[in-house]
Amino acid sequence: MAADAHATTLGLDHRKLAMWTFLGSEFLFFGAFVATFLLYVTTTAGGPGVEIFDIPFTSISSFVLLMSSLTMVLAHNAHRQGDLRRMRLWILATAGQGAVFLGGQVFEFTVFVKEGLVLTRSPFASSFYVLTGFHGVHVFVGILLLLSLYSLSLTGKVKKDQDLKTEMIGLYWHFVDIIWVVIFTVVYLIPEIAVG
Amino acid sequence: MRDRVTMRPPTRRRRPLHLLILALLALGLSACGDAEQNALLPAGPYAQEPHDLIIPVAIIALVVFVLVQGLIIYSSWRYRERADDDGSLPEQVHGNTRLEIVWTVIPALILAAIAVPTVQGIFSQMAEPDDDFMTIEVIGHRWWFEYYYPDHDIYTANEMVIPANTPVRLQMTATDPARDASQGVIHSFWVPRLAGKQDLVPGQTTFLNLQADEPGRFLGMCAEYCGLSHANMRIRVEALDDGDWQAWVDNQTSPATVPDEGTLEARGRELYGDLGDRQACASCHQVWEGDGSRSPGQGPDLTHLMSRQEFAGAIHDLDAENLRAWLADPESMKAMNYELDGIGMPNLNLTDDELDALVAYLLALD
Amino acid sequence: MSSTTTPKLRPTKETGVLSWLATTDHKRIGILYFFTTLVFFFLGGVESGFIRLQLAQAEQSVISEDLYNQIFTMHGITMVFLVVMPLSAAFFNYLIPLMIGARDVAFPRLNAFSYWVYLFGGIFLYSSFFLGGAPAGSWVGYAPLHATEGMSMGFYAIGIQILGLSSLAAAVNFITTILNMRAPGMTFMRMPVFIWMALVTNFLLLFAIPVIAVALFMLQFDTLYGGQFFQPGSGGDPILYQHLFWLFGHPEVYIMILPAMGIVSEILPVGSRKPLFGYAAVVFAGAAIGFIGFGVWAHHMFTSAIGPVARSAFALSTMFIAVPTGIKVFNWVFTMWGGKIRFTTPMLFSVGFVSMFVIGGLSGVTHAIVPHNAQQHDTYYVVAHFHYVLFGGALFGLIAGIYFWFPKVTGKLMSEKLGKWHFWTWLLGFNLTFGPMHMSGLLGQPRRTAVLPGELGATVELYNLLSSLGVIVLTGSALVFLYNLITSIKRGEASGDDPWNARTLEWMTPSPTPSVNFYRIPTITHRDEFWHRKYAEDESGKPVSIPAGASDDHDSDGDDDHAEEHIHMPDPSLWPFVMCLAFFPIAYGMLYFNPWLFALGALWLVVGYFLWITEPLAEGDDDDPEDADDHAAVGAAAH
Amino acid sequence: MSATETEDTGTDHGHHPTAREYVQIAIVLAILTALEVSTYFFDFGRIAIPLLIILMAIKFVMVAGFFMHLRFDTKIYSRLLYTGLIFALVLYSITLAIFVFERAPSA
Repeated sequence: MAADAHATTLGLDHRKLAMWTFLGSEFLFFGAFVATFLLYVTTTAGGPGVEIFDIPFTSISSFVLLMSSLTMVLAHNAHRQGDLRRMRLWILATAGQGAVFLGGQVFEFTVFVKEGLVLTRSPFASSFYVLTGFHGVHVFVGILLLLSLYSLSLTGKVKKDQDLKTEMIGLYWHFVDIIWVVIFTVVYLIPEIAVG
Repeated sequence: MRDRVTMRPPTRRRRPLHLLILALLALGLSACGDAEQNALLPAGPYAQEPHDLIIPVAIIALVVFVLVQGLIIYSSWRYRERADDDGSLPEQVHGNTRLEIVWTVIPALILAAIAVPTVQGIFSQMAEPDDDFMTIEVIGHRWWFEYYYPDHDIYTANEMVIPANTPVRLQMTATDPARDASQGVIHSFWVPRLAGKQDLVPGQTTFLNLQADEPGRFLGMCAEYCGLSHANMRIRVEALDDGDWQAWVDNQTSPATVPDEGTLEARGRELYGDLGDRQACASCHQVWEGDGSRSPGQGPDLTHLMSRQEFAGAIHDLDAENLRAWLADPESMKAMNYELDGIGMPNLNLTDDELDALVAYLLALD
Repeated sequence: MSSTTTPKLRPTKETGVLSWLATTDHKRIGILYFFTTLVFFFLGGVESGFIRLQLAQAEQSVISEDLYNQIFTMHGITMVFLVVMPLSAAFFNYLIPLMIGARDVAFPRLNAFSYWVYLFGGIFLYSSFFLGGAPAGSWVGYAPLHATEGMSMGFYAIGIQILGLSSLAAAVNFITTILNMRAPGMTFMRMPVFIWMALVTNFLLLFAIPVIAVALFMLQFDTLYGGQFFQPGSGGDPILYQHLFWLFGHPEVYIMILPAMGIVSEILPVGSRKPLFGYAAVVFAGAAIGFIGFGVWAHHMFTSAIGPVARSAFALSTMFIAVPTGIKVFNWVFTMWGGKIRFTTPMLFSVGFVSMFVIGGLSGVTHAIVPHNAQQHDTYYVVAHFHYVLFGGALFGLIAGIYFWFPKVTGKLMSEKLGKWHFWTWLLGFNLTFGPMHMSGLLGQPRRTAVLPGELGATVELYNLLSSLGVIVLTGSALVFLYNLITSIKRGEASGDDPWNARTLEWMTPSPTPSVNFYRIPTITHRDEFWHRKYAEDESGKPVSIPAGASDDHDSDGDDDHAEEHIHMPDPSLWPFVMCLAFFPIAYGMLYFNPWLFALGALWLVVGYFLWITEPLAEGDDDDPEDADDHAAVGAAAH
Repeated sequence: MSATETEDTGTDHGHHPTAREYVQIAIVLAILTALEVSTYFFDFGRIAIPLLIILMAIKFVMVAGFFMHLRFDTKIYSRLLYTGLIFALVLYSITLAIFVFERAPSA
């Protein structure tokens, strides 16, 4: 929990405050990529455009990522109740779903590349790959964090009363999920209707 | 509190300050008979308007400047600790709300007053001219400007010739990749005495109005950093009266001079078209001899080269000596790196004989 | 975490290179920042020397066009990213914990991480000179020119990305520190103005850095990997880069000036020996500047491809931002009004700051006159303007801060005599260099040209010669400063704990500052707490000295007897340094498109992070590894 | 060592949803997602895009509010997060608006 040895001005834990501060700034990061994508959504230079998207496929991987937020919050819930074993289980489930999502993304990219949508094809291609790619990198980092949490709890370095650590990683994970909620709608669904 | 010292409305002091500004400007201008690139010497309505906007603002700024600096100097002097001071501390004043309001509201009002003509100026500068105007297409290359006159089908470079007293609307863009192997980059067209600057953006069209009230030669430069030879990308605008303008158009629309057989010039013309295993001049340049339509290459149009006074981004006088030096080793005359990036003029390793012939030919293109 | 370990004061005697590599002490990191910026300031100064040498006379070619372009680009990058910003960070590091009554920043190891990232980013940028040429595209690096220039602009895109990472990590750290580590009783409206400005600055960084990160990633993709973001040939829009750059770039201007404003707001009251006039107004004006500063970016693009409505809107917002700026200036002047001013060197530089900044501010308003901006834009008039803001403004303020807090850091005074020499020659040299540029710009001299065209006329040549002479004066002045700094460190006069009769918390601690900062964390009851412990006010508002020891809450003496037990100081750690070394393989791997090198760096980063979070701690540590890793990963993941 | 700000002290927020409640929230999220995806299969006409934006916002707020505990935590966290969000929305909207309406400076 918060306020370990020292009282803080706001009574909040530094780490959590810092994490929220950081997450606030991340909107500016992803926002710029999303804005770029919207600007270039039809700038395909004769190459493939949004019609290339496979909405049913992406829907499934989006759903998996969304549900990983549930397992994440259940992991935190378990840790808060001091149940490290159950916490680890949920952590693994979360990381697994993240891996499935990433696998889906890799598969999606491979298919697109085969259909001629390479990074260098058009501004549309560049902005699509870099936006979803950076989101993928965030998911990847999240998985690394989850795995480190998992292994540290095995070796006893993460203790029963340190559920803040799980909560922090959870905040990051949910944020990455939130960003995908936006990307799924703004990059996939709406252009598919409006343009495709 | 001592709230006497606040900003006074500047209007009351305008007259002497206006004189002061003019005096300062005169000082700045006194030595520059050759300052054809002076933003403070507008020579047409599109340069006059910004100038007329900035002068009152400069006066207001000067008033504020004098007032604030005076206040700083006065309080530094008046409230300095003196040698005979008793060492006691001054009254601990924390603030004064009325003063805060004063120096919030007064600057806000001044700025609001400046804002109105500014916005009007923005729109009037960018709108199409009311009167009949002439359109010239401007294309920014690395590192020279090309001009195309759609009404007359004229191509020229570096020097833009316009009729005096006629509004000109420039329709501008930067090289597109189809035309030029090198990527187009952003340039900015700036002839201070005729208008403010406007960027040329590859893939997009921008517009700039300008007009010269009197015949004359006006200087300018590319004002957006565009790479290695950015400093060598200059602009000349030659405003001509009606007669000269017509003569210029007549000359430009006629085909290039074809030299007589057997002359040195004719030999130059041959070399122009064929340099063996070296790149021919004609692969990048154009000399229109009347057949087909005019279509520009990667380099400047040479059809009436000698009607211009300068070349190579308008940094060198166009004469035999410079031309020869340029053909012999372009990179010694203007910073370029053709071997590396294919931009600019290559060194064709011409022999002395070839140089003689080519220079003679070019000098004949009047 | 617990504090069950034995009470221990952190050992103060830590010497040797290793102690500096491993330090997590905010004061030592601040000192590292300071000396690093001095080195980069020297490099940037040499570059400006070359620029002025080349332009001293018309049509000169002392250095080639290519080298000139590299040098003016690196001058800009150096002064912005490697001097002014980190010099502010040096002050943030040293002063924020001291001024809010804390013992360190919230995340000491993350703080060390920020410093090493900054240093390595700077080294990476400068390595370009030996690896095929420095970036030659001005500090803005506009596309598409720089999206086609290959390696050298790769250094730009990746190097500044790394520096941004440093700033972002520092911003998160400082925001947390200021929000969460203030001494008991220090409400927001009791915070020193410097702390306020630090808070605003770090929020600006927090929201501006991600934008430039995106712009630089896109530039990097275009430049190195064939991306199409800004390639007009396939429909890419170069104007997008300008928007993203200036969405960062304008807040960046305030990132550079606000810390100096904060410094001056601390020094002027001390020098005038009365409180800051209109504290609340100064604070809110600073916050307003920061906020509005996000809404004016397109005024850097008035001659670009944007339409009249956008031009008008940004002209208005730009004018609007002059109002809070004016509020600050008047409040500073009225702080001096009615005081008893002691013109010590820091005070001279502070007054010089206000005076020079006013000039830069006024010429800034003239930029908002859009039709005439089309004449001023990209000329030496603009060069003059922003040097009045950043040199006459930011740098004057920061130098004032150096003189002012030097005794705090070293326990010694800098020579006042040399300081005054420094100030007057600095003022003269500065105005001689940049004053004439106003005129040469209006007379038609564009910036970023490797030659001064002779056709501009004799007047412009004269002004340029004056500017070049000014640099000689500035060089001499800088040498005076350097001499003063070094000799004062070695054998300066002892300053005592409170040489200026100052007002804020940091002067309650002994000078030089002990490693624990405060033996006992003070409880705050007033703004200007330290002053109120020294003086009471009588009915007429005149201060009356309180006899030493009479204060009921007197914990300023550097006496260990009163020290709190269980003082918990962060342990030194080598991992931030080791982990940051990973940025070399990552950066060069991205630059040369070498996946193995990149993978090595990424692995190094992950391993370093693991060692970081599992590092055994002597005591409970509040340091937080996770968010550092997030940033790192974002920075590392470029392809 | 009491905090002096007006903001609430301590993160020991009164309410933590139970695992069961979390699952219920997830089910709602799943239904909303299904609704979103259905716009691809069925023609919703002109309401499709507004509907998608509203659904996105609801999902956003639900994940942030419940899974990230924003509803139960101190307001400072919400302020930090939504400051970033609003900055991003406003700044990038203006930028895109300039591209759409103000691209070329012709009259």
